[in-house]
Amino acid sequence: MNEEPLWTIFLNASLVNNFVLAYFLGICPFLGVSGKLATASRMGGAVTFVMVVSSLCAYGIHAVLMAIDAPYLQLISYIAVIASTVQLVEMFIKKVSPTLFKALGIFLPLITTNCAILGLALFQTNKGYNLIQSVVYAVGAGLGFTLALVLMAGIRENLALAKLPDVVKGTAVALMVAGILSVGFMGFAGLGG
Amino acid sequence: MDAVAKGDSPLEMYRALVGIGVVCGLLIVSVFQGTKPIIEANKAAALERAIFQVLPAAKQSKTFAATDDGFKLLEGPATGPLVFGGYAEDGSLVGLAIPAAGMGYADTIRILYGYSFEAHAIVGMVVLESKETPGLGDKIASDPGFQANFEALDVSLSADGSAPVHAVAAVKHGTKSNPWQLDSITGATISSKAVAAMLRESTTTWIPKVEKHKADFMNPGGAK
Amino acid sequence: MSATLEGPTTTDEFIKGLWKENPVFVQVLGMCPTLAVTNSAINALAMGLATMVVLVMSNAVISLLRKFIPKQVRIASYILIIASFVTAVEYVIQAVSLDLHKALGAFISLIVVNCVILGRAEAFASKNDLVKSLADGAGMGLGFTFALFLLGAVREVLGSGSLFGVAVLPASFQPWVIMILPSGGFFTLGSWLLFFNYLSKRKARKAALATAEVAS
Amino acid sequence: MVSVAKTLQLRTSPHVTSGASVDLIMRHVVWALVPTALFGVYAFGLTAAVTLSAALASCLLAEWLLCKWSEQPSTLSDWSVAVTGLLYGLTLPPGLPVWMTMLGGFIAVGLGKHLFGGLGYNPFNPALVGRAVMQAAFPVGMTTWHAAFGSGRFSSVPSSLFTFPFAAPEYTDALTSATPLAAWKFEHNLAAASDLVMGFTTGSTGETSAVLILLGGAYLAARKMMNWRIPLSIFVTVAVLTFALHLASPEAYPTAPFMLLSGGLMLGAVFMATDMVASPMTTLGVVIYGALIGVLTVTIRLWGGMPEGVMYAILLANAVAPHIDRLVRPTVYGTSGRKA
Amino acid sequence: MRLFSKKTFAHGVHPPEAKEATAGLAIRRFPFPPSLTIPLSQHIGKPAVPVVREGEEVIRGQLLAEPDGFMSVAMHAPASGIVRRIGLMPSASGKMVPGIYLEPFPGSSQEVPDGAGVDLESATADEIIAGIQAAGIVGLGGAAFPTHVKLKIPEGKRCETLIINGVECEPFLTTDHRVMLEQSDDIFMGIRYLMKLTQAAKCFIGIEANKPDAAQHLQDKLPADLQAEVEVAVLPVKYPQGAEKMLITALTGHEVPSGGLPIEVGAVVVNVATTAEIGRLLPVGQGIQERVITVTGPAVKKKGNYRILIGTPLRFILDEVGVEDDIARVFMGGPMMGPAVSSLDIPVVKGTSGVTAFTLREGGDTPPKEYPCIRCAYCVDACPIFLNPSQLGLLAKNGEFATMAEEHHLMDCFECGSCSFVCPSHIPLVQHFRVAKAAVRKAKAS
Repeated sequence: MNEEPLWTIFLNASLVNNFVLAYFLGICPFLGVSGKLATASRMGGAVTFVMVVSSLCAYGIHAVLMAIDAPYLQLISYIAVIASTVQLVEMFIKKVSPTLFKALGIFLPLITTNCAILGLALFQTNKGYNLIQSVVYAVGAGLGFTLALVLMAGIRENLALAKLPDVVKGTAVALMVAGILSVGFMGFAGLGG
Repeated sequence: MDAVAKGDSPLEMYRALVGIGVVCGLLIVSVFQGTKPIIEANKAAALERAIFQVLPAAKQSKTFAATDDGFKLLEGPATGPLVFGGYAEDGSLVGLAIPAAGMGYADTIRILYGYSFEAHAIVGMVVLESKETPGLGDKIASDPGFQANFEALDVSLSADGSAPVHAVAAVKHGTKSNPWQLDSITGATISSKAVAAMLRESTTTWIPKVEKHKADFMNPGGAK
Repeated sequence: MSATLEGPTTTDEFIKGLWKENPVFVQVLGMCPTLAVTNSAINALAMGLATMVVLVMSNAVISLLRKFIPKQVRIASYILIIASFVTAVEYVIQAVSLDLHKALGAFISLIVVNCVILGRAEAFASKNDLVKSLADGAGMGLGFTFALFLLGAVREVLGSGSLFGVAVLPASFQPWVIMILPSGGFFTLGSWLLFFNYLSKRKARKAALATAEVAS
Repeated sequence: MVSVAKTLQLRTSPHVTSGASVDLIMRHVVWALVPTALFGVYAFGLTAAVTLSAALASCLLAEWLLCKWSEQPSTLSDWSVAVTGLLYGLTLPPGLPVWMTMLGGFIAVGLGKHLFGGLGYNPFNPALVGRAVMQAAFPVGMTTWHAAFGSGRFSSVPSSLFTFPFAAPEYTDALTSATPLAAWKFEHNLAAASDLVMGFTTGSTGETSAVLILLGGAYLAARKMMNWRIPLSIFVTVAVLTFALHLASPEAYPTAPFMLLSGGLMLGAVFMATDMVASPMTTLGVVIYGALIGVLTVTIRLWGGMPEGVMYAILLANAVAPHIDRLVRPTVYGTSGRKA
Repeated sequence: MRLFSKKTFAHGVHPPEAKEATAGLAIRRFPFPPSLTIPLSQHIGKPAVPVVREGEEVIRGQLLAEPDGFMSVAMHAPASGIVRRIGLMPSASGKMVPGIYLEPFPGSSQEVPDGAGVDLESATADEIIAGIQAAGIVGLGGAAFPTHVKLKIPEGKRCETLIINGVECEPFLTTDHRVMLEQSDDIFMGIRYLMKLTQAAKCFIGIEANKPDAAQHLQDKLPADLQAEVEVAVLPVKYPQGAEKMLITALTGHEVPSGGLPIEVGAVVVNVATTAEIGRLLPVGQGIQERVITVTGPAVKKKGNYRILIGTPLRFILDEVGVEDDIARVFMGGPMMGPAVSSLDIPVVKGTSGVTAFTLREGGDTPPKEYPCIRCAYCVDACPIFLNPSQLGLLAKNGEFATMAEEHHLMDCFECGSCSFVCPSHIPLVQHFRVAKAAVRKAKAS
């Protein structure tokens, strides 16, 4: 049972406890796909979509598991269902937009093993959200992820033209920027409280 | 190319997946069954520790579920809001431990507070879960000055028994002048206020109800 | 140099994960637990060990079953195996210490999606025998644990003035709260990477200087 | 006979320049900050002088060391680090231990600037990076304010100032005081607008006197060394939003003048948000950027957990700036399709 | 007359005008040099083909080289003399180019015989165009684009507006200013030819407000037959208003489409000095032998507006006017767009509107220190075609030429130098863009 209002859930998932900048979920795509803005925003969209789908899946699975009293199957069933969902999304994108599929390339399969997706499913279960709350939570988390990714991509595109010191290049500078962004997002603390 | 040839047979794929599934299932279920009693004992002990902490005089505890017309000793899985009765060694009622939750600085804070029927006051508070800023907001759990607020936090009901006379409220550090006020922690005003807010809300809902059905807790055995 | 002709030994497989192919510092994998639970040394160590257990066990099982698992369903099988071990480990941790379980939170479950584990299963265990896979898992796991410990130690010492909960700095020390906050995780890992970059750059430069001297 | 052939210099056109130069701009920003800094010293006494000097010194030292370490020619002469140091110092609460001030100075210049390749490449305002990290690292120290105009402020300093490096400072509550924003947020006390304008309030060293900050800003704007559209856009956004909210619920929300004049809004809007490197380039872009800062500031102040949000608002807007520049590109001549 | 119109283009800069030293000085004939070097390509397009042999004696105004196709113009002998050599000669670009070495006869009267004139009343449009090409006329404002080419109105297009460009926004230069004051009759004659040729309904003479005397003079002298169509328009002073596109926008409000010609918005722009040459040369059937050049700059002692033979080497010019001892830099044209020369053996050509010389005092011993771009956006506010020079500069430094052209409209840059002029970091932006444009063109060609 959780009676948090929807807008609190949304703000919490997207800004206050941003999945990437506060929970460190989805760091791999955050570091990997944030080099180019166009790719980043598409990845964000894909993740948001997968999150909503996973959230619905997780809600259903949880209800079933509660009914048959088998909580120990939670992790396995979440993983299995989410993985197959992503597979479907992948096929869908491949069919609908080959260019998008090409742009995301190796990252789509990575969404399967993206901790942000599984994390979302686990968190919503832990927090005891109902169906609507879960979906709002998923949308918030997805948009928050996209926001972090897109902000990062904008900065990294500019840094690509900068003369970075040798030792800083690559992941190190991305992490430092993420740290500063994370500090910036602390400004949202307490929102929706 | 051996693997490819092998994989061409759907039978082999099913055999492999089912085989792995069975092994994994066995593993999980056995671990789950093996650890279940220990985990439950751990959880019960942790809860009891928390109850005894907020009701210092209590030596035993019982779990009650709220119903529309009072409180029932909990049997089986929890269905609604729970409160916990704390009893002295001789079985006399010491007070109730009531959970509360609310949005803090970073995420939901969950607390448990002890209510004494005798003192009409909150006599203890522990933080069950918080992600408040370490070293600052998380002092709500540890700061002795803040914890001192809960030695006797007045929540006595108004004459008609509908709500506490004075709502619990946080005030700036060092300016507490009434027994229903919370002396905030310097630098952690948000977290202090969050605790005050969830206590205010929880006491307004629960204190009138538990006072009304005080008898339900007096003789839990009789409720059976 | 004759060793290279014979291929890496079991010991080599173990050692490489510690440093040369360290999953965190070199391959930059498994970032999310790396950053999320390293705000204290004990959490970091527990997480590292839990991951290592899963890594070793899953490597072992996958290596044993590698001939039995058809190619098409191998990823699904790996995930199934890993998820089972993670679930098991989660219950064990819960039985050992509720507090630790609470501190690590959902991140224990998230070991499942740690790219290091699936990565080793796919890249190594599915192609090598049991002993080598065990060595690889243990090496990578130790390397992962070591990296997590480095992060956790720095963050706990600066952020709380203690290590494994024991005060190591004078009581008057002013803790740097940021170190236990999320941003501190980013900064600490970023700084370690900077440090290692610096070391390798310096090494490269020294090597270049040495060759230049030999040449001249 | 002309005998000039061998001394003829070959440069590319144009051969005349407007006379503007980076060091000149930075120097004037420093001059524009001087009145604010002097008022800070007047209001908070020796403490402020020590804090400002420590901030400046640590930034200069960090710049020098980092240039030396990375084997680059020293960039002290472009004056940009002086701007960073001074701004950073002005955002600190007087009485912050010197060791914290200096640590933050190193972070501002190291993390905020040199990590990204130095002047011109910093995605965030370096002074604010330093301050934000300090705020996260030492929340108590950074929110312990000393009352302005204390007697004896020119003869003594609070003991916290010279805390032993890395040790926790000890504050005596008698000395500290609440900022107008905190007073409003937590006690619902509204400071007088006149005090806010003149700077007779508690706060960071340089944020108290609105009138002097605006004076410095006006000077820079007149010299075209600062884009006045940014502060204007921030002020208008904050004023409109607060006015509407106050109208809707005078109990819950403060007045527009209070929101404009209190806290770091003035200093932030005039001197931090206008950091050329981290702000957008087009006119429409800076207006959007300013509006974003305004909205974020109001949001954080009124509904967030903290009394002040200008710093976070600017940092976040800095992160958005590249996108604004990408989205709001002026139509290149001859590409709009309008012919008639 | 439209005095002090508010109409102008957006953005732009205000460099110091520095025209007062020569604006009041009447045009004077410059002495003939002992030798002339005449490049065969003084225009954009194919070089002219020589029709004389080495050792041949020529008389002033005689055809030296004929146009090679439509995108080319004729070249005439600037002086009577002997063709010494036909071969490579130095040019302002630094490269060696084909040219004709001509040694004027010292004792010659240097009379120019008349040729077959183009009769204004009877000539067709094509005959006027042929006449202009035969006279070797190119844009004298500096671009040196063959004038007849831009006057050839393409099928299906119509010229609504003829614009005579008397803006002369380049600092230091007063050539057009003096031509307007002293050659108004030639200008009006030129306009008659151009109006007839283009069939334009309207003609503007665009003049910046810093030349009120020229505007007044042209207004006063405006002949009765032109008063209905011709309007003298005074524009606010702003650089680079003299650029064709900017002037069209300032006067008509239309924007020439990216990559397109002015005729797409129904306009044709001709420089005022070019117009004067058309009016002067066409009736008598002569070719260009000389032009008005402002010789100026702080390093020049006898500054002035001189009528100088095409092909006169810079060394001779500077010798005649005298220079300061610390002369350091010499530009062909003004300081905003004029390229610096590395050698004084380079001759002035048809497109040379000025020779400017700086001493060490202007701009110092070394170029100003270059800082990193601080994204101050001064250049964004200066660029008359709304590019983002800052971003382009960063891209150029990283060698991203293709991106510059594809995403940032690099090829629209016409190198006016406004961005470099305002840049507080002293980044040679225009130079970066020249290099980038050359690279893009090369990539496209291959």
